[in-house]
Amino acid sequence: MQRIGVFVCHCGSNIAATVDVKKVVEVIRSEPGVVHAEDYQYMCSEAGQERIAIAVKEHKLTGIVVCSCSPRMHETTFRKAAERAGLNPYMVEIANIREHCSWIHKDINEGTEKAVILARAAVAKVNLNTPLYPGESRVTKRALVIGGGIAGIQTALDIADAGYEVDIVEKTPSIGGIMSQLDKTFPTLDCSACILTPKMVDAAAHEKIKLYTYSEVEKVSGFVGDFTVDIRKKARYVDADKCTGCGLCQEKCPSKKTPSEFNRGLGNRSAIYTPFAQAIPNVPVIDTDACIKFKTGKCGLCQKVCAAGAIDYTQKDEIVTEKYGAIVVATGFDTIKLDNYDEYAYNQSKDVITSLELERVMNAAGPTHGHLERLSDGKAPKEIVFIQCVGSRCSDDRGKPYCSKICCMYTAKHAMLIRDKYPDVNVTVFYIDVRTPGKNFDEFYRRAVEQYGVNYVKGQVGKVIPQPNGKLLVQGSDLLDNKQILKEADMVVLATAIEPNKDVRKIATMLTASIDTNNFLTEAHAKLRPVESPTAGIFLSGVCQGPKDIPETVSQAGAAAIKVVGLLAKDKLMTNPCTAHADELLCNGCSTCANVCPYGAISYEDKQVNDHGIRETRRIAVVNNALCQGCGACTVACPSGAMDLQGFSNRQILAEVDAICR
Amino acid sequence: MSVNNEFKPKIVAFCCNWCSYAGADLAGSSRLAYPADVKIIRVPCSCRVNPMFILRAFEKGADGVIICGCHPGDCHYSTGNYYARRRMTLLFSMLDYIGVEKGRARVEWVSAAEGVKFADTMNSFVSKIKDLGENVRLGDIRCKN
Amino acid sequence: MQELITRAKELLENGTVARVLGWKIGDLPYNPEPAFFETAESLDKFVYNGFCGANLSKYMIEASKLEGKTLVCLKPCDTYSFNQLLTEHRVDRDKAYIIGVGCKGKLDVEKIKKTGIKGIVSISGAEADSACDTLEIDTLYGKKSCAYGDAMLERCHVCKGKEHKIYDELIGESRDTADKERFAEVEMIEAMSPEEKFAFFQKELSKCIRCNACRNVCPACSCRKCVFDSNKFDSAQKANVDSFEEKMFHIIRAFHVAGRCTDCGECSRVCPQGIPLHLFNRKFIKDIDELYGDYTAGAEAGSLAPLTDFKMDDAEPSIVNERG
Amino acid sequence: MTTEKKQAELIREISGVEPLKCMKCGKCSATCPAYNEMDIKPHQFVSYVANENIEALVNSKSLWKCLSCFACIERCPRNVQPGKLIDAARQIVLRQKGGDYLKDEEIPELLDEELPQQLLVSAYRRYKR
Repeated sequence: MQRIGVFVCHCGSNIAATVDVKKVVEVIRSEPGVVHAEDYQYMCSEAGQERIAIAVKEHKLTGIVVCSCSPRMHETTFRKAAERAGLNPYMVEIANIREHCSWIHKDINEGTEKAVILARAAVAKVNLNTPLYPGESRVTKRALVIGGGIAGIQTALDIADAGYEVDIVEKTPSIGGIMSQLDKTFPTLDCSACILTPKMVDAAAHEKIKLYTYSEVEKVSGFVGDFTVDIRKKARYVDADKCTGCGLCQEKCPSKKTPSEFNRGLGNRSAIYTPFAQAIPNVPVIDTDACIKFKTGKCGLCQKVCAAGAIDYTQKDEIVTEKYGAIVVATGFDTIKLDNYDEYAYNQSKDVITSLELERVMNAAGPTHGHLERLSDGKAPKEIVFIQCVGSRCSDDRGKPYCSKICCMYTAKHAMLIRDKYPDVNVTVFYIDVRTPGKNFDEFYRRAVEQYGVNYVKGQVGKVIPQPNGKLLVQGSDLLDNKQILKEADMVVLATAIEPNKDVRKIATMLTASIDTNNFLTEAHAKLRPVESPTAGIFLSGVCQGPKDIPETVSQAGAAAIKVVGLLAKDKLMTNPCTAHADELLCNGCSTCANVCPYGAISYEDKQVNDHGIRETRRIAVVNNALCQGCGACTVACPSGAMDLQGFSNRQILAEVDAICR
Repeated sequence: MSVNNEFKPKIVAFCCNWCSYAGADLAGSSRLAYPADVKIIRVPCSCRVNPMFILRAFEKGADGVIICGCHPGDCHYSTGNYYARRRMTLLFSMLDYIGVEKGRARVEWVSAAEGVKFADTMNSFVSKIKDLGENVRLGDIRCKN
Repeated sequence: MQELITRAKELLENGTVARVLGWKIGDLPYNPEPAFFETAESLDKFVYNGFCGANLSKYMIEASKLEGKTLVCLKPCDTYSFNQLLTEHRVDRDKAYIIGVGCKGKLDVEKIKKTGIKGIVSISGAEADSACDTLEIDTLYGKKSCAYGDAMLERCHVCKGKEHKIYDELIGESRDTADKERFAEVEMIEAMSPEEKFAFFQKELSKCIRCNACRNVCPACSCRKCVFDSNKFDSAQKANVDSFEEKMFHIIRAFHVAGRCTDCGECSRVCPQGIPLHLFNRKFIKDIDELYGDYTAGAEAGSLAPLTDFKMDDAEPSIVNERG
Repeated sequence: MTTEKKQAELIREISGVEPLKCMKCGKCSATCPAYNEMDIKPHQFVSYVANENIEALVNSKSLWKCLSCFACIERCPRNVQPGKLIDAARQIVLRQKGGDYLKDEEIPELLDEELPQQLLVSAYRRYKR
């Protein structure tokens, strides 16, 4: 049996005006477990807290009920007071007789009666309280960033600048991501490479940053503060320490027919290649599917010409195991496949291209060396049609239901750049809405219309029909004029919807981070915790969380970094002791609880149990206290009642129910 | 004596710590009155509310049980109230099916900013329960102390 | 049946399985009981006929802990239960050799008795291989007959289909028995006034003697220890203080199996008081189908149960008050 | 309820189309081969139903110019599918007329070796009460 002390606060007249405090003290004295009851003007005052300390000693109290204001106000105060008096802080319960009673009731009898019942419920609960102790876990002061695009680079730089070690794992041979494929950036039209490459160099040169390029995360275990990650470093077949990056191997490689990923398949690359000139690291990799040496055993030309002796055909994949305190997902995006959009003739004509392909066409290092030309015949186009929302805002299963957010702006950019460089080219943009919320965004779009004479037509394109003369007949609607437009174009550019990188599902599963129906990672709170995953220690940076442009991506990357820094700055993590716990003898191992856990805190272990003499190995739920946040979803999902929540146990809540209904 | 004979329902309100309990606090600090018949039990999340708690309350003589949580989409734990919503929908449907009066148990989403909504909800719930009268069907032979 | 026995003997003898889980001839012609057979000889007592209604999947929980594989005979509807247990990691697929046995509808002796037939000595026409349209019954009072369909368990009239959802091999033929609307009974109750509903369930549930037969036979009620037997909710089984406790027990039982119940109908089959307990479970199934989309527990191993899932735009609980 | 409101609801019911899902992109009109023949354009069909402006709709030329080629149904990004609305509006007109648009005895007359059987079935379903 507990020895409970009840302390009833007057809160000046805030409580005492409508609750007969003395009466509450008097009635509550006869409750089971109560050995002491008193009232005081202000329990939260130092003198009030001192009274608790004295009573704990005098009456050898094991539990405390404070009848006062909301626990959201002073629960911590009274818990600390109890702790100072040598009691476990979780042996304190608050009966909220101010906000939930005195302040809303006018009749003193009514208020007193209710206050007694609330106090009784708190006493009933404390009778079942047990001391709880926050857990501690260590923090490995190193972060992992998955993805080496602008989001990943920025996050890593910010973490590293704060003085913490950070590793970037990038799947492709170079960091840089999609931003490295862009020609210019809106709304200021700086050259993408000019602003990105210095950041890439900074990342590579930073003493706190380690790059794992051409590498993938293979396995993740552990939890916040203490993750263990296996990274597969894929064999490059080039010794990075020896390679000088002279590029001779690529020049001499006889296999030059592989579509270049970097140029979106619009140009070819050699079998030994760096994706682009400013690649970091500037160390090529051998694509074994294209390499003649790997396919036939003959060739070896690259090895012969490499003066540094860096080519090593015997290299093997390597698994590196590292420990991290925090993991940032920055896996980015890609454009959707257009196979289901036959009406736009993307697969039928080389002159129908995506906007990202246009970036490569416009880029001096691209397949056309920056000349705007038709990919079918190399002729200069005179009429270009842009089609917006291709696959975005689609509720059918061909596209994506969301707005891809960046297309309106990059299309304005493309249209403007084309009109600027080739004033004789007519540009028509078919749009549904032009969405330009952002600093200087609408001004930018208006410039495209007003200064550069880009023809914006409100309406969608129904189909694009390749003509025998090589032109493209575009049939669209002009909703404002209520006309159907037939336009002969030389090129059609599709503002293709973006979607999260294909690998994100696999990565999210490894991290037990939740993902939405569109494969975007879910944030811990849509408004208040937008850069954290519900899974503790996992952070989100860039488009993996939702469509965004470069400035937004960079800000979010910085926000994710500061959250990581905030975590790594701690030496130890104190865990909330009000977590779920499975009773080994009752657990069925059925996985129902794990299915509702938003934090991936529940795993299963085969454990040896002794159930009243029956010794057997059982599959049993184990809650990771560092991950559990104490919501209690699992406790209700559990049919056998094995799962219970400390601090809000089934019996505690039932005791409150019983006390109230008595 | 007629005043004393007035039906005073027993009402248990389960409120999630993050939204509805705070909403109730706001109702209190805004001095928005609602009947003293309502007694609040604090739970971390609406998904902590086990159907056993509700049935137990009825068994022990409660006349109405209301569960309040964060609005869907605003759960502190992201998804808790979505699970609670399904659970409670099924439970209430079952109560209806076995002949318990509709409306004796209710779910309302009340945010921390909705003190007014909290008080309004409690007022309307209490008046509904008063209309329904004493809970006889779920208590049956009532446990009386 | 002979084919089944021959095959079982073969698998026992060649060591594929260590035992056979099937049905054994009972002491009356209509009450075969679940049994393990460990030797070929013991299979002489094996029986599979229209009275073998018992769902054997639950026995596989214990059988999964034994050495070697167990040959288990599962009727089409039993395979749903097996799948559900598989989803919940309660049975080990590698420890089971599943023979999907054909089903021509299972019989309920109570239904035969209800037609006024008493003093049953033997029944023919219920054999698995040659199930007839009419049962010929020898009684102490002479020969009687009863249409097969009239003697069938309620659950067979609303059969989910005769496709085995999981098996290693199939033996025997099935016959389609579904001839009634599955949710008709539930709809009938839904259409009642609250007073009528209350009276209906009050009458049915007041028969409950808390023998726990429903719980013990239910493949979804497979908790190592039931909440009603543990102290976790202060709900340990005791003499019912008030008649509400039966309601509480049956509501919670139905709630705990909601989304997991395969509607196998065993609860109603075994209830010694004849309470139509399936009406609770089927109500939840109907609600789930209507509110969250069609879902059949156990149709597919590994599927996410409706109560461990959600949609952003799920119905609000107040829908219960709105739909009449 | 006004007749127009009732009719709008009827059209929604017959077609299964929810006009509020429309995002007014105009792809239906962009894709329509009979566009130039129509007085009310396919995208307007959606707003006419949404605004319960049924009288004008059923009296429009467009109703009988639609080829039922289903290009708009195929390509509508929001599953609004205006072609279905047009179809439903036609049915309303036919039902109002009372009689069968197609009589059983006319059918042998119409039979054509080249004609797909399905067309006949579909015409029969649509033009017979």
